[in-house]
Amino acid sequence: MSTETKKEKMAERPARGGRATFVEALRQGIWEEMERDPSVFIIGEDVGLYGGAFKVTDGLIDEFGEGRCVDTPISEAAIVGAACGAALMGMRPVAEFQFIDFISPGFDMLVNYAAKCRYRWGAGLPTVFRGPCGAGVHAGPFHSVNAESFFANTAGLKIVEPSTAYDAKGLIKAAIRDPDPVLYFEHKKLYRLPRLREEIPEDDYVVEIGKARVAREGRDLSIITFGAQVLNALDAAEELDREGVSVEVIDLRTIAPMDKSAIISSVKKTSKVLILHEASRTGGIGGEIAATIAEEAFEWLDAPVVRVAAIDTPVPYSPPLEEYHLPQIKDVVNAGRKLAAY
Amino acid sequence: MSTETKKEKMAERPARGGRATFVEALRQGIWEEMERDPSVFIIGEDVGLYGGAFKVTDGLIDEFGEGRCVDTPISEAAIVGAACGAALMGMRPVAEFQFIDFISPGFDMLVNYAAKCRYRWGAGLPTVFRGPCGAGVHAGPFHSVNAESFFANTAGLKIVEPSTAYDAKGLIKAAIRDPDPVLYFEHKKLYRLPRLREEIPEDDYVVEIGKARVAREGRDLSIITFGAQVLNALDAAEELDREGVSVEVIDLRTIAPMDKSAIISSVKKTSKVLILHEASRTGGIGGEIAATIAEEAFEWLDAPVVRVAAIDTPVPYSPPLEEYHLPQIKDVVNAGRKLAAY
Amino acid sequence: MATKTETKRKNAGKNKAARDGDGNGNRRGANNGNLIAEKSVEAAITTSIDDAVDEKPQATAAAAAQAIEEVATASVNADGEMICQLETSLTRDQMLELYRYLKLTRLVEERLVNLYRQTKVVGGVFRSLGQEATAVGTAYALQQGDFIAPLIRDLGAVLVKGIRARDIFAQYMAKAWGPSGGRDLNIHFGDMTKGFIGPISHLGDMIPVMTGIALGARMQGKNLVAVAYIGDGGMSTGAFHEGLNFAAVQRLPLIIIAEHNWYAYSTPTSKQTAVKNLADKAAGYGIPGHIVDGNDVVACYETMKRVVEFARGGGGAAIIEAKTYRRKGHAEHDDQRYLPAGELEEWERKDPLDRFERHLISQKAATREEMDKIVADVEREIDEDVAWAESSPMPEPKQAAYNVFDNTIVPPALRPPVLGGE
Amino acid sequence: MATKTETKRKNAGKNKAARDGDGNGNRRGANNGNLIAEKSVEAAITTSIDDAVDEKPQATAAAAAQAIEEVATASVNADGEMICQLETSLTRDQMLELYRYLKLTRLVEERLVNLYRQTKVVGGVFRSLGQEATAVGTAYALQQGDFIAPLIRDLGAVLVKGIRARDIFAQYMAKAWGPSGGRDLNIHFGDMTKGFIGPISHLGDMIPVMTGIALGARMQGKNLVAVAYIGDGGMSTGAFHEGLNFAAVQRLPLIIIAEHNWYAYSTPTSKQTAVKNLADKAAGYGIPGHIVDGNDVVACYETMKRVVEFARGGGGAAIIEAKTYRRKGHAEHDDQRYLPAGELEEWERKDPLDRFERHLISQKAATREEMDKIVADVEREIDEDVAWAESSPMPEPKQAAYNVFDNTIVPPALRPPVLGGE
Ligand SMILES: Cc1ncc(C[n+]2csc(CCOP(=O)(O)OP(=O)(O)O)c2C)c(N)n1
Ligand SMILES: Cc1ncc(C[n+]2csc(CCOP(=O)(O)OP(=O)(O)O)c2C)c(N)n1
Ligand SMILES: [Mg+2]
Ligand SMILES: [Mg+2]
Repeated sequence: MSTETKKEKMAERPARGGRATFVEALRQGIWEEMERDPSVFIIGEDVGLYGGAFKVTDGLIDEFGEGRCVDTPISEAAIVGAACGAALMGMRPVAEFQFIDFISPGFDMLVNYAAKCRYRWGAGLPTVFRGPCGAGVHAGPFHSVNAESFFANTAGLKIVEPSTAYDAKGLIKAAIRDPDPVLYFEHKKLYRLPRLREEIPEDDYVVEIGKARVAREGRDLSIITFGAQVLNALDAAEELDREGVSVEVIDLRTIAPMDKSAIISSVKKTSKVLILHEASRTGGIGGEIAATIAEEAFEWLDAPVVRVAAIDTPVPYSPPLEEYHLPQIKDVVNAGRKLAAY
Repeated sequence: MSTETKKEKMAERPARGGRATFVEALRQGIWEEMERDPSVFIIGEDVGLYGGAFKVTDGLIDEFGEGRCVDTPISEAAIVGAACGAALMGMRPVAEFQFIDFISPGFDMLVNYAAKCRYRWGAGLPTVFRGPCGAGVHAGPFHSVNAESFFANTAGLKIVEPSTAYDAKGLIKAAIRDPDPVLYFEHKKLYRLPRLREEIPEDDYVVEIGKARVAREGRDLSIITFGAQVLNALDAAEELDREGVSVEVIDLRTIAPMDKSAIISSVKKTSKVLILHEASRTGGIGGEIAATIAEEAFEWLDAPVVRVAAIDTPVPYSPPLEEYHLPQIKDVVNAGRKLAAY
Repeated sequence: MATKTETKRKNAGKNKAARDGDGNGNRRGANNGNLIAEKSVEAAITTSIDDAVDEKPQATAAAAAQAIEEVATASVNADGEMICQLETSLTRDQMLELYRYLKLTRLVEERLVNLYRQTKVVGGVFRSLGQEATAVGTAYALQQGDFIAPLIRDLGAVLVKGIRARDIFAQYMAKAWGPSGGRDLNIHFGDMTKGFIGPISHLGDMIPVMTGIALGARMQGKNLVAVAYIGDGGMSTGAFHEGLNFAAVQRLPLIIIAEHNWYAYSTPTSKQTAVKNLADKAAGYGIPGHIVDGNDVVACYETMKRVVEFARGGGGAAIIEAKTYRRKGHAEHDDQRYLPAGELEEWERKDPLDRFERHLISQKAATREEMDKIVADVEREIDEDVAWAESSPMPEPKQAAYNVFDNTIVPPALRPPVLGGE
Repeated sequence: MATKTETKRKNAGKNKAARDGDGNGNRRGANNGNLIAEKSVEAAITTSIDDAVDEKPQATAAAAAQAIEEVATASVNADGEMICQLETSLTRDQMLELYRYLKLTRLVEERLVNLYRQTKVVGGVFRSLGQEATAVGTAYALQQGDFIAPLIRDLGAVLVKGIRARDIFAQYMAKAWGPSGGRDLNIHFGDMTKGFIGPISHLGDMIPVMTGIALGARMQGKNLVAVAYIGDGGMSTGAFHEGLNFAAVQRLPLIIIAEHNWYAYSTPTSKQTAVKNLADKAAGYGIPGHIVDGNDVVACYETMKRVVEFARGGGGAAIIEAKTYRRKGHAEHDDQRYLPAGELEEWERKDPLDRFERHLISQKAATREEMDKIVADVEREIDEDVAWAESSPMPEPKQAAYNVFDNTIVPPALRPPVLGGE
């Protein structure tokens, strides 16, 4: 819920760097890119005057005008298509889905038009498709999805999902400058999470797409994860550390194309792997990670590759149900403990 | 291309069992179910008088009338939604996508409406969504997709894909009788493939959803596959056999929910696994299979889990490109040989 | 830095400009990039459907209000205040029942807001304040066997269809006794026996589903009517188009209630569509379109009744546009910064409940005492229902794993044990 | 068992009944399940857009033809045969150029059929036989900087936009020298310098893309027009609706050419939409709709010219419906079993090329010899282009792996070695 103070603050130009939450960092990134490059514009539902459902684009319209902050009708296929068309003309659209769940009506346009355009006739589409994903805020089956697996089997789409304020800014800038379509997922729990408030640099930095980061170094087992689950992984690592298990946490940051060498290096170091994601387990991106490891680092494995993820159901609304549905820190600790003891 | 003779034959009631191609078996199955249960009906583009682009529903309109053979406007979201609505009323729709590529505009309705209905309020939707999938016939980037991975991460959808005439009939009957949404994918190369013509029983049989079959027994390595790639697997197995490698081929038949115990049993027997599918490798269903094995049969593995699949590109049109894109028998043989020697 | 009030005014002005454009009433897109001078269309060679290029300037003040004045049969009482449509087949008892549903709707929502402030409601609260007459009046014209798919802002229709307030409370509070057992929120559930099919969040998606309800029913020889509610925003979706078009082709009895409440979240209707009336969209489907004053419960009922007869009699699909106004923000958290100054106050004066009360009094259909008694009854019912809902336990965590599929066929999706153990 | 001819007649009759219904012209859905008696709509309380409930019975014979007669400025020559619209700004040279494009289109397609029969075309061949005037006439009214997104049946528009026939041949034959290097088929490619954006198969998807072209151009201060071709079938898609609606709201210069050719694959237009004219759909977007005789190349050009001026001048989006007819099956394999008897023959008589030839002669715009010379030129060009395309190699297999992404950033998707080796 936005407060009066926040509303007024939002209308101002964001700081350049400084202590920032995830959402502030993200907004800084978009703002700076729009300043830097007049072909960058935003498009989506309620992104203009209202500043977006989560206020990611708040204030941009005051600075850049309606011409570069396009409020659309409720029509995600049109948002994707219009972004692609504008990109063909040389513009650089940053399109918002109000919730990532609403990427579904745009699925066809993304998978068939956006993803295949360069391959078919050389027309690259520098487009960014972003929006809030993820569960854990009791938003029910239609405002909680993690959509990466919908798109992971379609060549031509890059997928990123930051877990820190620093990466949120660096990755949105990289996405906007990327010559190809990038899906940029923002876990909605992270936007204003005080824990993620951090000092980010003043200068113009990008975080390269396709590069994972070691969120915590460890020796005994690797947790491969991304997005909001990085926090669960770190908390679980802390707890396991107290039990004498040294855990390495890999934050993928980019889901496609995946940083295989970062994954393999970690596995070679620890020889035990736990994959953690928030989407349902079956058909989730964990399969791709496990398969990569089972194929390319088999010799280094000392234990089965374990996946911890949501159960195979829609995301239920009621807190006790949602809690059961989602992977919890205790599930990660439990799995880590067993893996360590294996 | 339909010939005059075929057209006339199509107007007749199909035989009950007997020697049948894949498409004839499938059509028998739908026909018999429509005879058996008046709530079964077909819906889709050009499924009535024209009998469908691949003539799967040919002649049904003559027998069951326009009331149960509904030609729709070109609107896949409406097809899915209307099927769901009719199912709520107690009907059993069998909806066709002219090509599975055109399931994309219906993606939202499938993933959000069809998949979640029972879970949300107990309203099961006995619906079948079927259509021709797959590449290898030079149909280009928009008529060749294998769509299973689009849906594999959404709980609430079953996915089947037969590779024999017997299974085509048995699975369509099971799908129609199933109380929940079933995606039924038909590899278009199989429809009229003489190799698949086989004697099928006269009596009313079903093939249970969720059960794989051993398409060939073997000792040295397992190929886990489904759909048209079963044929490549069998051919590769034949060739490897001549080299002294005994290959087991598992035809999954159902992709979701997957028959884990069949997979695990085979792995326990052979200790080496090759996963083969026609969709692009990254983000493909092979990841799920590999992950299952890496987690649940790790101790039995004597080699890395190898995936053979299409490369990570759209499906190109030109034969040499498409051939490079798709997994070939020689790729399977090569991988099998290396795996056996590992 | 601007004070709060100043900011709001500033925003309001900006938004107003966007909505009213350069004097073209609600026929305005955004003037992005190059503003190109407007030009009237030259007559097309043959048929020219250029109604849209309507050049006559309109006063910018209260364009919304004007549009309705145009269509309403605006009756007034002795004090010159607006009441409802006079011609009606409604009996006195039915009028009182309508009154009861209107009050029930409003008071249930007010109670939900209270519960929300007490953090007892888990998700958001979406109000239909000011729109209750549309939902209640239209649903009241249906028969038991007819089906509705309401929007989040059609609680009134849900109640008219016989869903009890306690179900709503339990559902909002995510309780085990709620109709979805805590799996889904607000009115996202259904009851086939009552002809109620709850929506999903994805706007537009219920239109094809309701087409399917009508199609299935026809196959079964059932002569029912399927009603789908949709907003000015939701009509922009592809699913809306596909679903309604298919129903129109099939001449299925699908009635679309197009709720023109001027906003879709923060987006004014002028940024959703270039038509003047949502009912204009009917022409694109070859079906009749009707406009009704959505704040007049009698008019909503009577129009709906006629259209239901048309649809049930084989006439096929139709659109009824109800002109109304969303007086609260999109949900409780929305600060409505995008509202032009004065707009809200104007619509407060048009409140559908106040209007119907005046109507009942002026038509001598009810006394103040009778109305008070109804309200007291409703309040008692709500107290009981809230108490019931509050007494419900939260769901058992493990219930999350059940019933993705028919559990006699596929076992529940319980959390799998790690490494075989657990 | 029925003979072939009998079967065809039987089917044809059935289909005709479905299309013509019980006397309501093309206003007919299927009468599935219970046929409910049709009833006229009672007047809606206020606005009633009930044009659709058009009860006047129409002769079932040649409803299509009638519809066009209604709209065409049907001029005739001395022998009483139909020619083209007389009023025109086209110069004699332009007329001859139009003729050249019409012939080029037809002859390229005929050659493609030949190549297909020789199995040199890898995929399907889709004909625009009988529709060439729509594509050629409308595209001819554009400027270099304008953009088109044609359908598969708009080869004529592609050629007018300056794409060479050799590109088309190479593309159909899946050759390395084809504009997509063999990656995609038929007209699925594009050329930004020529204002040509090839379609994808998914019908409707190009509408939002063209909205984006117009949006992007406006941001860049470019005053161009974006043209999207769509069929009677494709207009049923959600993407069509979303894309056009957005363009209409934004008043973007997007022109929809709605090709009413009576079929979508086997499905008659009456099963795609309940409107009488596709142009009627314009009303739902608040934009002008126009109808033109799609077999009259002059009329197509003139209508388009006017609408282009309207759009370029800031008038926003518009629909032009071209009434024409698809004389071949959906693709070469389609046996057209669904055609009512006689329909095809009737439309053969309305051939747009014959008609334009008669027009040129009767208007003394060209002599038979001049036309023959043009045809001879076109044939020579085609021979050369086919030879060129045939001389192209097939693509190198490994090329399949390149350019999914910008390859300076992401390496090609080469087949990965198995177990590290290879
Ligand atoms: C397909 C889709 N896109 C986006 C949203 C997010 N969203 C929820 S409500 C809303 C506004 C709805 O406006 P309208 O249809 O006019 O209904 P109202 O709220 O005014 O009753 C939006 C954009 C959604 N629910 N569905
Ligand atoms: C979204 C989608 N669904 C289905 C198809 C399959 N399909 C290809 S062409 C066609 C018929 C098109 O008819 P119409 O739009 O009238 O164009 P025409 O062929 O008559 O030019 C269909 C159904 C498709 N291409 N796209
Ligand atoms: Mg609204
Ligand atoms: Mg057509």
